[in-house]
Amino acid sequence: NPSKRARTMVTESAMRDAFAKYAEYLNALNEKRERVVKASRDVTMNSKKVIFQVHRMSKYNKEEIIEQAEKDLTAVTDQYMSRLVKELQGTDFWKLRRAYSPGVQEYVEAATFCNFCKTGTLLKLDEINATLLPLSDPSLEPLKINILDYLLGLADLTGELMRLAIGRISDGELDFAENICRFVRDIYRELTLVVPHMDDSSDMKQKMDTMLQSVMKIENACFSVHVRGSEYIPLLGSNDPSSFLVGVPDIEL
Amino acid sequence: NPSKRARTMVTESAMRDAFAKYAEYLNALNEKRERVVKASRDVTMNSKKVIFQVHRMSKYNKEEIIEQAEKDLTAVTDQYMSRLVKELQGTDFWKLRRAYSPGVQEYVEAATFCNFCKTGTLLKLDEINATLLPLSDPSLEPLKINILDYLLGLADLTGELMRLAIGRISDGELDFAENICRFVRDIYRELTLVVPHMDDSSDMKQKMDTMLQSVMKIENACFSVHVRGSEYIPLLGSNDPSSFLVGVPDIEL
Amino acid sequence: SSSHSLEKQFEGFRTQLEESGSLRERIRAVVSEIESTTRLTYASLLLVHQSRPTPELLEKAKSQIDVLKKHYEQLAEILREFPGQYYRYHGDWRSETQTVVSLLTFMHWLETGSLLTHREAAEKLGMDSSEFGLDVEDYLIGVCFMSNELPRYVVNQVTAGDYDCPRRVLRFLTDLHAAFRMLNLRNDFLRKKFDGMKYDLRRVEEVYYDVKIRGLTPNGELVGDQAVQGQS
Amino acid sequence: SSSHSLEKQFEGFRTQLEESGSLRERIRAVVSEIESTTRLTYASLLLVHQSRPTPELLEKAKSQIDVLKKHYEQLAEILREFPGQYYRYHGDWRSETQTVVSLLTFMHWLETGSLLTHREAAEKLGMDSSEFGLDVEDYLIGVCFMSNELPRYVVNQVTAGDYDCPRRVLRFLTDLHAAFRMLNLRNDFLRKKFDGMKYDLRRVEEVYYDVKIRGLTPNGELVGDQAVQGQS
Amino acid sequence: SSSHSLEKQFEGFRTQLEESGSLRERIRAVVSEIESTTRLTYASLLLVHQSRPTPELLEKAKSQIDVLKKHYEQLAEILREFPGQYYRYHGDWRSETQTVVSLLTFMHWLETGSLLTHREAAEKLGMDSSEFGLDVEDYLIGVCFMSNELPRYVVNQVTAGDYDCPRRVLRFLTDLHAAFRMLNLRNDFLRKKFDGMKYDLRRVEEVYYDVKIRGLTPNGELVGDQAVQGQS
Amino acid sequence: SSSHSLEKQFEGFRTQLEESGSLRERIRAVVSEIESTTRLTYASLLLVHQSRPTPELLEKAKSQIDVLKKHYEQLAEILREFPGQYYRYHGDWRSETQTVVSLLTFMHWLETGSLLTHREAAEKLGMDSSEFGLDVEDYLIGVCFMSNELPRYVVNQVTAGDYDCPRRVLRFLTDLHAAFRMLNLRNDFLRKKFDGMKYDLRRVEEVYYDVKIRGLTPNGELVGDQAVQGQS
Amino acid sequence: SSSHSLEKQFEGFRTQLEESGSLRERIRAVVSEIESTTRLTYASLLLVHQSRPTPELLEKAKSQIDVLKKHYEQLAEILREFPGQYYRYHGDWRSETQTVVSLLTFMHWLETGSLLTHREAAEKLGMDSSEFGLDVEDYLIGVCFMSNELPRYVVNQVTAGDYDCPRRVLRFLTDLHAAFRMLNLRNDFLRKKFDGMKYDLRRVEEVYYDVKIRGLTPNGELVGDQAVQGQS
Amino acid sequence: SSSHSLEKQFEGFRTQLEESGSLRERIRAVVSEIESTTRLTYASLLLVHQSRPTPELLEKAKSQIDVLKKHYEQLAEILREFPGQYYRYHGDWRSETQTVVSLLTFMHWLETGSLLTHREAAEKLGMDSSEFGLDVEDYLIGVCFMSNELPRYVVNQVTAGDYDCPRRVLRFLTDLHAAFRMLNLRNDFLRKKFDGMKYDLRRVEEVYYDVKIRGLTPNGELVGDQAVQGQS
Ligand SMILES: [Mn+2]
Ligand SMILES: [Mn+2]
Repeated sequence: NPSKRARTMVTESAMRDAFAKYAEYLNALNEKRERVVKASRDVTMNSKKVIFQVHRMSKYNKEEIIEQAEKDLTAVTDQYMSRLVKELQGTDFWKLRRAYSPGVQEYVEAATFCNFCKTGTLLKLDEINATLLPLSDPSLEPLKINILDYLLGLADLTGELMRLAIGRISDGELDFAENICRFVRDIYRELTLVVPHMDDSSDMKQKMDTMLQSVMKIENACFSVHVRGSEYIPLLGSNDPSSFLVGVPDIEL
Repeated sequence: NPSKRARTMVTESAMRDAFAKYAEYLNALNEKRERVVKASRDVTMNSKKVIFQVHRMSKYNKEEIIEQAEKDLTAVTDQYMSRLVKELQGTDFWKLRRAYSPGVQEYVEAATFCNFCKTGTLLKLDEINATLLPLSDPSLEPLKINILDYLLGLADLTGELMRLAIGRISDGELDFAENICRFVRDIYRELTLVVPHMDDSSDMKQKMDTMLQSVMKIENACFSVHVRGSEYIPLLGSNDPSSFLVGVPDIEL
Repeated sequence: SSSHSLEKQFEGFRTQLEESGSLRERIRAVVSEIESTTRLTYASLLLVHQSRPTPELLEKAKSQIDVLKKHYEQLAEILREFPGQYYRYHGDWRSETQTVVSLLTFMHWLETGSLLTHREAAEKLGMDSSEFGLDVEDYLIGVCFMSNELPRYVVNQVTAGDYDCPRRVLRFLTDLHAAFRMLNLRNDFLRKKFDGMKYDLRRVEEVYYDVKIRGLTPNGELVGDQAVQGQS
Repeated sequence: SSSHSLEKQFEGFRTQLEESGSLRERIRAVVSEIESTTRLTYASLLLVHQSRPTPELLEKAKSQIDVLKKHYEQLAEILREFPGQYYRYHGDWRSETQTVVSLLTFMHWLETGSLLTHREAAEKLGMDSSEFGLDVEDYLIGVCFMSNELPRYVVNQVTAGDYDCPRRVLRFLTDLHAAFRMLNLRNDFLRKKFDGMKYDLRRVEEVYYDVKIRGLTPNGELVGDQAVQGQS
Repeated sequence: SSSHSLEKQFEGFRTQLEESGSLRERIRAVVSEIESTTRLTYASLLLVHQSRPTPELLEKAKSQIDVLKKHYEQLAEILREFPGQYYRYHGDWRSETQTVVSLLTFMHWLETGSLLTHREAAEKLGMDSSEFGLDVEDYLIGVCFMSNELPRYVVNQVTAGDYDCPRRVLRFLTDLHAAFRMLNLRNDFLRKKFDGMKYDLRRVEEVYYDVKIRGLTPNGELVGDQAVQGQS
Repeated sequence: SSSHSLEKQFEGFRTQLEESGSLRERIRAVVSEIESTTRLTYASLLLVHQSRPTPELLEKAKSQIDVLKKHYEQLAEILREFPGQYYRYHGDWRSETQTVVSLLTFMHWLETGSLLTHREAAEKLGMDSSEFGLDVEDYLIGVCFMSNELPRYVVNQVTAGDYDCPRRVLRFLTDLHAAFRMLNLRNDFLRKKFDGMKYDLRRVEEVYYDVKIRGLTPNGELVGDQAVQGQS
Repeated sequence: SSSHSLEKQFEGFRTQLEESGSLRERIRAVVSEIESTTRLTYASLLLVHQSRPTPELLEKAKSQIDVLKKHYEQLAEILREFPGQYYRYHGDWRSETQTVVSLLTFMHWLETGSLLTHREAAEKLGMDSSEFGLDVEDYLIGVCFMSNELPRYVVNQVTAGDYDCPRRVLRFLTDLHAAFRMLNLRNDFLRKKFDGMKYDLRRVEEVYYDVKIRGLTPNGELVGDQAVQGQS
Repeated sequence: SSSHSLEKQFEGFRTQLEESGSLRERIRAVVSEIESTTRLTYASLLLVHQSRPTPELLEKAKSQIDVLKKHYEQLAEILREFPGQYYRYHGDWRSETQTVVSLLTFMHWLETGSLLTHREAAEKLGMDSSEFGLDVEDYLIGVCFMSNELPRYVVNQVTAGDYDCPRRVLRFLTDLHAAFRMLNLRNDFLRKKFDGMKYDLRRVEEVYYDVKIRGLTPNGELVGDQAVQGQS
């Protein structure tokens, strides 16, 4: 039956034409996604370096360290975030979110970490987005970090703050540690109210547990310094429990 | 401060009194649950034996086997289900459901299995519940098997039917196998519409997958017999594809 | 104070997220309708495995497509209020839409023997606008799901006496598989589903083999024997 | 026909299950309100860890209890339409109610230093009728959750200078733990939670030890030393 | 002193633990020999699927049974030093023994057409003492494994022209299946293996009918029981 | 006939399989009694952490040991019917027995300050026959469990004013740890538990340090530097 | 000073750790190319299942081998910078190389009917130097993968009328299986893959049986009983 | 013939696989010796926590280093037969080597107060050739393990009256921590171990302050750097 055979061949070639279009679409999408993933990975790596830089802080080099960290962060923004912004421009930001979300989260973590160390306050989402605005072509809709990525980044921030707090206590900077404690508690409390409304809160819930652990680690460290300090008040005759640690002449070391 | 101490002691003893009540409540509940679980386990074990009995069926002993299975089932009802009914009477059936559900499901499986082999139809939930009615004290609310347990039992039934179908084909009872096939397909189809509405459909969903596998195993077996049979029609000169299998004189074995 | 500005920012987040949450609820209500319509349609279409007369079944199933289309229009309407957020909520209707596509393409194949294209599928569902389109990957996954039905269909058709069915399905599935191979798939869900299509193909080949080796032909005659020999 | 009667039976099932489903949706709507009220209340109560003045915090939290009570009355009303099915849907509000209990008992403990009883908790929530009661296990699990808060509370109170707190908490927790041991627990969730209470107790003991060994006393004097020696 | 008596006691434990460790090593060494002998024996026996002359193959395989028996005697000897600990180490040789049983029962069936009993199998392996016996479940699982070989054997025998083979296997497998049905199996490994036997049975039936329907008989005549006896 | 002898053999298998199943149920019933007795006894013994007078507590706990012994005698009796099968069912009472051992060794340590030996523990439980003995690994694991109680005990004793306790416990635990190190443990559960003992030791050292650096002595007087130096 | 030398040492560690990280990225980029080339080549080669003329298909596939070879040379070059670290990164290209081997051996078998040796495979990929060789296990696993294609090939060839194919494949697979059985495999991935080969063999035997019992011969004529007997 | 050449090739594979298998066994035998020597050495070295005289302990431990070195030379020798395969088997001795490094660095610190460098550690173990080197990550992880011992050491030394110890350890650990901070660690095992070092540092600081605040100095005077030098 030749006509039947011919018809099948038509069908087959129609199918191939259609699939050629799908292939084109998928290739373009995949390549873009690949580029975005790479850009995001670079953002991640370099944001991590910024965070590590902040951890190099000691009581004596704080200003320099933070200044250097801020410079590094600006470099991440200008070199790597800008690439991400360029890759994404004009695209539906939600469609490729999973490709760039890890990088953006780590960037939020780094930026808020630097900012806290410098000012003791939380860098707001709007402020971060304002710094990103100049990176994009003014004719296109600019990339705005979305609330979800911002919150996920904040969740990780508390882990870094915990590490920082333990370090600060070691350095005798009790006030600094107490500031961190207060700040982290505030963030944790605010997040408990926001998290249930998040789009996909399953991994965030796990992060909340980790965060509570971090809060408690800081609290335990503060407790420990406090009871220790209180014990020495009678010995030292001082009245300010925090002074004892700072008061130990470090030069001896 | 003796009054403070006294007050604490009062508090403590009030707590103990309260907990003594909780303990009493929990003990009674746990003991009842324990008895129900045991009764349920007996129902399970003996229902399984009924199912095994049905599987002993061959082409020649069908009536006897089914008759025996029905007797066994009646014994399960009278001896074990009645105990379950007695344990539960007057209680909130939903509260202890998890304790007796496995037994009830297996009982449903056995009862519907027997019934299908005998009549080729599905034993209804109302019919099962009617047989349970005489077991309970007329003054109390009788135990009714709930829809969920009934449906869960049906889901397992299809596995047994699949085993039965394979066995029937071996015995040359093609028609029987085809009946099973139709029946299982119907149940599967009806269940697909009901399952999404079930209270906790997670384990039922897994059972649905298994069920589809069972359906397909029966279909494949029927297919296999069919193509094999068709091949022999020219050889045998017969026109009835099902006759060939039944036609092989079994005495030879 | 710092703590106060913190509170204010989070207050704002909460409002936004709650809005998004209630949008999601509206979407889910519609999706649940889609899911339920699809399930019913599928359940009745599955009677093809029991060899009920196909045209009737198809007729009944087709009447449901318009219901589905209406639901998708509702979805589109809801999302029109939130431009640019299609892919934010896409996950909420993905899997249901894939099943819808598998339903549509299966019906179309039963009727015409050919593959319903992405454009055609989108049109049938009213998902052919630029703001509310049918995602290509969802379409392709739906096609894979459809392929999963074919081995079972072939087996049951042969049992019902249609000995030409395996040949037709095998040709279709071979072409479809070849067409899919043109795609450069990432290591994702679609890739996994496509990998599964290989097993459908293999199973249909086996059924075709079973029929062929026994010389079972559509009309009880040795049709196309020469063609087979010519090919070998 | 047989297939028809099958269909009819399942039709009936579907109707019943759908009814049950819509009941569940109504329940869930209320439970979600409960959950959200509880969360807000908890969030503000957690400021005790930051040593904000407790009476104010308690005042604010208490005002929320009445809101919760209203929600539970709504639940009771819904279930009144379906007598005997309390435990069918119990799972839908269990975990939220456990949290509510932990909230209530924590507040009560902060205020009085003693344990809110099951009856009192039930009354506060309007769950004291025979048809719509507070499940005893839920109450007990809630109490375990409350116990989990105590080590953190003690640590923060000491940091804030309240050196008598560990002693008070330790006494309460020891009594509570002893009371729990009177229960004959099965190997279930409650048992697991109760097993966890051991760690709370141990942690509070450690804090008490830390304070004690350093001779830190409420008033800077050796209060109760003789009592301790009397006890040893 | 107390510290000294402690040391002495632990000295004893060390000895015991090391003994148990080295015992296990000794067992494993023997089991590894069993495994390797079994694998080689099986490999050569499986040439029956390639229609090599059975008597020769059996002869060769039988000579290995004595090797296996020696290994089991070594095991028994090792365990004789540790009375009552058979089941402590049972897991170390279970699975290998199941394979051995399947080997023995297959060989026995090839030779006699009947099932090697549990007692006979135990005797062949020297596992017939009360201290070192052949676990019943291991025996039964081994029998199931053996049944899995039969369909393949039948197919290959027919290919090689032995048209009486399906009948003989079918009778054997039918009886075996019926016997297994008497057991009330728990839902465990053995039950699963037994379920598989049903498929073996079906495959053998199919081959039997293939042969039958084509009138393929060894001599073109009906072969009676005597032929089977002739084979034994 | 062959089919009949087959049937007879399987009849025997059925009996054996069912016997083994019911044996296991009997064992489990007794083990559940052991578990419950142990839990209650432990609960009352743990009051030592609250500095209740030890002798009384020990008296009460000891009376329960005989109950345990009776249960183990029941187990032994059951297993006497199945000689050589101790290790077949060992897994069913292992973990409970380990807890029992930790209970016994803790009680003994409280009374004498030394480690209850394996033989003594076995005697107390009537597990000193050759057929029904106390597995050495179970004993050792139980001892590890006991060691886990010691840090808590030390902390609470110091809080209650017993400043000599850390020294005593540290000496005991150091010796015990050293004794364990003599064993060449495999990478199993016991090894993991023993690794945990290191943390107990470390915690007791810390408490000893706390007491020492503050010059707290058994007699409630401050010991000066010379005392510390005197010991070093 | 000590602190300075410490710093210098760690400076060196930093460099080394970063080097290793970037090396891994370079390797992964090449491996991803290999993966993609292999997939495309395999896809076109698999048209043999649709009875496309084999020589053409082989020609096309062969042209891709050189592309693969170039990629492996890139890998070799990268690793030449890090002598002795082949196996440090081996895991990064293992699984891809196994697929490549299965491709090569399948092509070779289609062309010659025999097994491409390890040496030949290594040469074709330029993996024949001592620093950058083809791991033997990877080769063997690849061969197992190739065997998995054969049953499908046989089925489709028979459908297309090539009735001699089963005999040829069966002989090859029997020999291959026997050769594998000589290896003393550990309980690892290779062992598992080899165990799977048994099923390929069984399926090919079944097809051979199907063809044989129906007297289907290469020449399209019915071969009688005598032919079958002649072979046995 | 083809079948024969196949056999010959596989004969070769068998040899290679067995070689690799026996190589692994030889490695494991040596590694097990390393593990056991390390465990014993560590056990005796850890007596420093019980304030046994350090020089003696070190003398005894050092004598074991040569034993370890010999074992590593055996390893190197074994691997010399298989050039380029260091990383193929690296996983088999990683974790043991990390423990060895922690042992060596702890001993070196006890003796000199400074960190044993990677090169020195490698030399001590004879792992300083280019073919058989000490992996940098293994060295770093070993150093982290060593740091975990220091808090315990400090606590016990102070208990025993050595009030200068905290200062020395604190200086060392501060420098080490700073050096580690230079590394940009991935989120892997090493990072996790390094995170733990921060807690070691903090604990040592606490002890330092405990001692400081009480004015506990070796001679009641401030001890300068010379003391440390005096110790080395
Ligand atoms: Mn981070
Ligand atoms: Mn069942």
